[in-house]
Amino acid sequence: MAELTYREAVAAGIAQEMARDDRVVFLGEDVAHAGGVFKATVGLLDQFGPLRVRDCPISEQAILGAAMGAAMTGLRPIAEIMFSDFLAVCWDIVANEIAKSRYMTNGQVSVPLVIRTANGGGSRFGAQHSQSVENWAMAIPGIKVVAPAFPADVKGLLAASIRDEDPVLFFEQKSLYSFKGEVPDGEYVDELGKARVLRQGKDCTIVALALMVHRALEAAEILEREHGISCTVVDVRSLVPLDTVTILAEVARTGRLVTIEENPRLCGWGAEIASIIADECFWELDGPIIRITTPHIPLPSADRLEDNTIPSVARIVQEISQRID
Amino acid sequence: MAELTYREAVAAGIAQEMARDDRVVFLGEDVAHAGGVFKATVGLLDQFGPLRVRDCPISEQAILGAAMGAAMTGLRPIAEIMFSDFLAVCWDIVANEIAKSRYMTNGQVSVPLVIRTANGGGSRFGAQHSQSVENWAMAIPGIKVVAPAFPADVKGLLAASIRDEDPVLFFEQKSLYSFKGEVPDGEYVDELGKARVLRQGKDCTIVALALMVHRALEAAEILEREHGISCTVVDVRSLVPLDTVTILAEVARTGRLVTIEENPRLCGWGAEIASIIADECFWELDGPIIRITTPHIPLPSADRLEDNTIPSVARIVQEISQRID
Amino acid sequence: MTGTTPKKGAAPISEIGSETRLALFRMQLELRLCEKRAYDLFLQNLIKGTSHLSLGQEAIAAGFGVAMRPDDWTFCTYRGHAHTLARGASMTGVLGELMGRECGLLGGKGGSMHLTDVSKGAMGSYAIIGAHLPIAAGAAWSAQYRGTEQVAVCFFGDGTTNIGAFHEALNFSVIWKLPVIFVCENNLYMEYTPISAVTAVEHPAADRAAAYNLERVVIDGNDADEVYRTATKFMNRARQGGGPALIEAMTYRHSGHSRADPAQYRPKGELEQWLERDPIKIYRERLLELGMVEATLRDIEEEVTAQVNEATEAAKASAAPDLAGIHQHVWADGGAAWRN
Amino acid sequence: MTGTTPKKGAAPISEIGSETRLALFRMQLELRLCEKRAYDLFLQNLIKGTSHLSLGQEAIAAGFGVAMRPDDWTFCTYRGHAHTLARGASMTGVLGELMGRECGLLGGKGGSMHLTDVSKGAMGSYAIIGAHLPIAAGAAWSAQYRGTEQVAVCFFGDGTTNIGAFHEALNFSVIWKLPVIFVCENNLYMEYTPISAVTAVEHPAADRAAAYNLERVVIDGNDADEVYRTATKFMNRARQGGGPALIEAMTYRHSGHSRADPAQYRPKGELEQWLERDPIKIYRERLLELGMVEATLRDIEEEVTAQVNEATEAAKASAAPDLAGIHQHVWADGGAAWRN
Ligand SMILES: Cc1ncc(C[n+]2csc(CCOP(=O)(O)OP(=O)(O)O)c2C)c(N)n1
Ligand SMILES: Cc1ncc(C[n+]2csc(CCOP(=O)(O)OP(=O)(O)O)c2C)c(N)n1
Ligand SMILES: [Mg+2]
Ligand SMILES: [Mg+2]
Repeated sequence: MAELTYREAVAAGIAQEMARDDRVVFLGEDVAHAGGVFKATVGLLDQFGPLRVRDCPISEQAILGAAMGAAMTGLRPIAEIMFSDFLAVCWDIVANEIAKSRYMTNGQVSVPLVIRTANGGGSRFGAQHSQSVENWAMAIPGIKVVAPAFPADVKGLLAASIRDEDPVLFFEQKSLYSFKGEVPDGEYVDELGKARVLRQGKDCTIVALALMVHRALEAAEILEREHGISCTVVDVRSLVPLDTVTILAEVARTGRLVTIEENPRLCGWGAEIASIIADECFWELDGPIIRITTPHIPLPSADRLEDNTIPSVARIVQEISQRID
Repeated sequence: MAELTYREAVAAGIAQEMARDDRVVFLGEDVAHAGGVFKATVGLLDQFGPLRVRDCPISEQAILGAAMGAAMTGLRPIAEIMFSDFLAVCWDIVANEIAKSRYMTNGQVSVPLVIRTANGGGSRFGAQHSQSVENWAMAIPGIKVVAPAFPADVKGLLAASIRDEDPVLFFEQKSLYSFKGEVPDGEYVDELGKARVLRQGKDCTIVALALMVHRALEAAEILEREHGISCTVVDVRSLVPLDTVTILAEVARTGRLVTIEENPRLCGWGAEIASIIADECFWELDGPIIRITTPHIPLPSADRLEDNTIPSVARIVQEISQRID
Repeated sequence: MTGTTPKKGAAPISEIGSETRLALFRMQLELRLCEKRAYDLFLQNLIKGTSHLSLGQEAIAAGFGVAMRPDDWTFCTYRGHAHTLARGASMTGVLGELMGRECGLLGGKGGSMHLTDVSKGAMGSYAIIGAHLPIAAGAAWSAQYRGTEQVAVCFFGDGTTNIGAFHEALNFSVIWKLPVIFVCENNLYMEYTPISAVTAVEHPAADRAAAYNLERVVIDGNDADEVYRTATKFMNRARQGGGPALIEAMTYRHSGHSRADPAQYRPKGELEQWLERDPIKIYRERLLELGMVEATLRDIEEEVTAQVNEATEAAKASAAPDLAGIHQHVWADGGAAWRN
Repeated sequence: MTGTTPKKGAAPISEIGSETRLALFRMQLELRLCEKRAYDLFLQNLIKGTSHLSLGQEAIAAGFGVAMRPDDWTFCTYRGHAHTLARGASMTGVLGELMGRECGLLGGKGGSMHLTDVSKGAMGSYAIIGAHLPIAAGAAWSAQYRGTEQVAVCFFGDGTTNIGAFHEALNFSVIWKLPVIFVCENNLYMEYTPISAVTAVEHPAADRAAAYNLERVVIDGNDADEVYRTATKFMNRARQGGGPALIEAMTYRHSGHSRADPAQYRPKGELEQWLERDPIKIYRERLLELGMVEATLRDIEEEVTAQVNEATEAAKASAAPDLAGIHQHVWADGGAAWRN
């Protein structure tokens, strides 16, 4: 085990797969010579050369379209969309082309590619560079959606995504890039579609994703210590496929569900999970389902404002301590 | 009252507002000379002339961008995006620009415009021309979302949307264009954000939108007649603002909620409503919340396949009769 | 006649062999008769949904179809029946798909606008304007990366030149020198709007070539020989690393935009003028001029008619798709599950 | 020096009056000193988040700023401090916004990348590449429709010319003959990638003008006089119904792309060469050459310095924004409610 930052784990995951498989190529804006604006791909150009690691013009539709065409014809591209907000400028390629082609062609076409993108707030970048859009992706049939919270998961799930025969939208959490954690050495491949129970309690199950996992864990400590509320924390890790087995089991055990979402409220991924629980786990529920989300607003920029929109540890503690006993 | 088709009600609503307010202009592809591919805007060019009713190149970003710029500077544009699937090619303008500008500028910028678009399946057009994407829109803070089921609502809600100071995404249901209904004569303006209870029952509350409202009504008749299950049917009409007062009251009365959604399952609008009910109406619930949706797949094209994906009357009857007593 | 008057005259026979010429004739006929049949079938209400015919535009699909290598790739639009057939996709598969039958190329799941036959290099028909241009570039990238000398050919309409993806794909392909040929079929109209009413330049593709450092190429899209020669020239160049080309082929669709369209927006007489320049009519005349025997052409016509009849019967005999298909092929594992 | 060598030489004094020249000098200085201050403030950690300076590019914002009518509209990018100030937006408001203070132009809600002052015609800074080009076209449409003779001016970078929205906006504006001026500030780089590495033509904007039936215009973007003259000429034409223009102004940013960028991707000596052509340096020299008195310029320099100091203090003194603002101005009713 080595200690890596989340950003180093990105480069490590890509490098592992590029070394193993010639078909893996990587493209994006400022990703090669500059190593990415978040420095998550530093070193790849040197290691794999300019035919496999390519800088692109500001042409997101061309980047993802090219990735798709290459994937259909035998390559395994990794495309970077610098900020997840920019998925909006190439959403057609994601939602209408990449996601639908296998189905529309009755299985003739495969699109094994990974779209990596920096997601989420906390950097005071304002409403067009801070969004959490994992729920946009989850709403599209035909695309897998992964969002790791820890460096080890970054490496393992990224490797799994690259090896997957289906297209994967891989959300990296902007404000976790410098977060450090143990990462297995050598070849490391995880499995998509498995949630992870990080902590077990008896009063309530908190289901969280990416940055919110860290806040949920911290909040759970405080809830236990200061309020005597004992929480399970589940890291969803992948929204599609969704590990409903784990989530249903954990909610059944505690009788309560709280989702912590960074996406704005309406049609967030937590709503989907809430609706599954409210159907399939209804009789095990001991009280209302609670969703803690960024309010349904564009994200403000100033530090004081931003800190009061994305769910904070304090807000999680407050909501849960007030509503769960 | 005159009997109009749903498509005639579109033209009537636009004409009413254009006649009243010079600032209202209308643009889109093939909308002027041809009167729209769904013939929903026939006659407007003749009535209001080529400066107010304009044909555009296939440039959806330019169309919505131009509508936005015009709205910011005093006009009240109505822009047509021919099929709602094409919102993906201009999603940045919708989600990142139109929706966020007022907030980001602390209220300096107003974007009073309407985006009309043909939504939904049933025409055997396949996966790129049949989607129900009302949930994409609902997920974006800063945009209102309207989806009428009846010609009268088309006229009244379209007029209300045009007069609204906020941007509105107005989903017209493709397969309802030839549906006929009574429409009030003369100036008729409805109100955004009000659901309508179309039928009251005691066993369960069905919440539906657009085409699904018609299927819900038909299913409710059959459920009453053949299964002795008495259903309330709520037509949501507008997803944002959402009339939670009406929905909460109706669900509380019947103790059960069933949503009927044409959008594919994950992160559909019904999930949001389910999560609200599972929180705020939990103690009044007598049983699980049920969502009946198009499965989470791209839409197939062949009639037999398509008819078995979008929720049908038969499927609604079957689900509810099996699960509610 | 609206648009540029296409250049006249047959190629010297030396350039294009008579076998190739007969292949071009046969292929144009296949596309024509199969699409005419599609029209009949929807008059009989056997084709549901929409359907976009390219009657009158056959010389382009055929000229490229004959010139392409079997392992080259075609990317086309919702108006893609001809381009898909031109790669050798089965007529039964095409008609079956239009009719929503089990035997359809896509098992009824894609429909008329998404015809695909990967085994023939027909890499898909795309129904959202512009998207397939960058996708074709990506296929070309894959050929370049692997050194296979395959070429991607991307067909699209005049109206498509005004959408953003066109611009991105062209610039991208040129800077990476990708083996992709962009073929703009300028049939003078978007859906119902004349392209001239919404475009800043006369030739929507060719007049933009310089913006991507490409040569300006306008050809007569109703002349299969000219298309074939142009296709061969630029595909050869692309295979040798010479990079992309942008070709504007002038043509005209005889029918409306889609089955719903009576095409009343056309000026009187325009269709008639273009019918005079029907690609199959002029090609037949040329073959005779060049000394082919009438009987040879008749034989081909009869063979193709029989082929279309047979395909029609086979498609009609095919069942509606099995409902199990609804939940197949969302994912590579063959299924549609989004949860465990 | 990379890129095109800009043309040399001062305009004859007769063309641009000395009052205008002093205004150009003062405005460039305001932009420069205010942005330098912004840089100091983030070194002091008083500016959080990102911030994109246009040090070295001031002649463009200033040349247009002085030439525009008060009711004209500016649309700019995340690199928009200068363009916003050039319309007369308050320095306190700009610095306050960068610092996330209550006095900020946007009350701290937008941040550095979204500076807007509608009261001054500064219609917004847009942080997603390309989007504001069609939006500017829309404003121009509104001016045209109402016959107000207002002009929309849209600033963007060289990198922006490769995104789809650029293409759509240009074509759209030309066919509708909209009074919009597209100004490409070619500073030779996207973020860290040289524009020449990713563009099919040498001049990313000007070499594409013909694709929209527009005149090819390349100017020295470091010469405020040349910018002013070009702005005046094309804005006048646009006001009179002559339609849009696309101007490529050659320039260079002295700093990195954003606060995080040390700009090490630049070839050695490139910055130094461009510093020789610093727009303020050459403009000052020109004014002296043309007979302005040193003392006048000194006075202006002192005034502007004082102005920046004052604005800095005012911004520093301003409180953090009230939390209530979080839930304000999503909607026209002033609130954020999505439900009743
Ligand atoms: C992004 C997008 N916008 C609009 C449409 C609707 N549409 C389908 S075909 C068409 C006209 C296309 O014209 P052209 O590119 O000339 O091709 P042609 O149909 O003439 O072959 C339009 C506007 C679409 N499919 N996708
Ligand atoms: C659609 C989109 N893609 C990428 C980015 C990230 N990005 C921000 S600035 C920039 C470079 C822009 O270069 P240019 O247009 O030359 O403007 P400059 O920064 O030089 O003023 C990039 C790639 C973005 N904001 N939007
Ligand atoms: Mg056309
Ligand atoms: Mg630049």
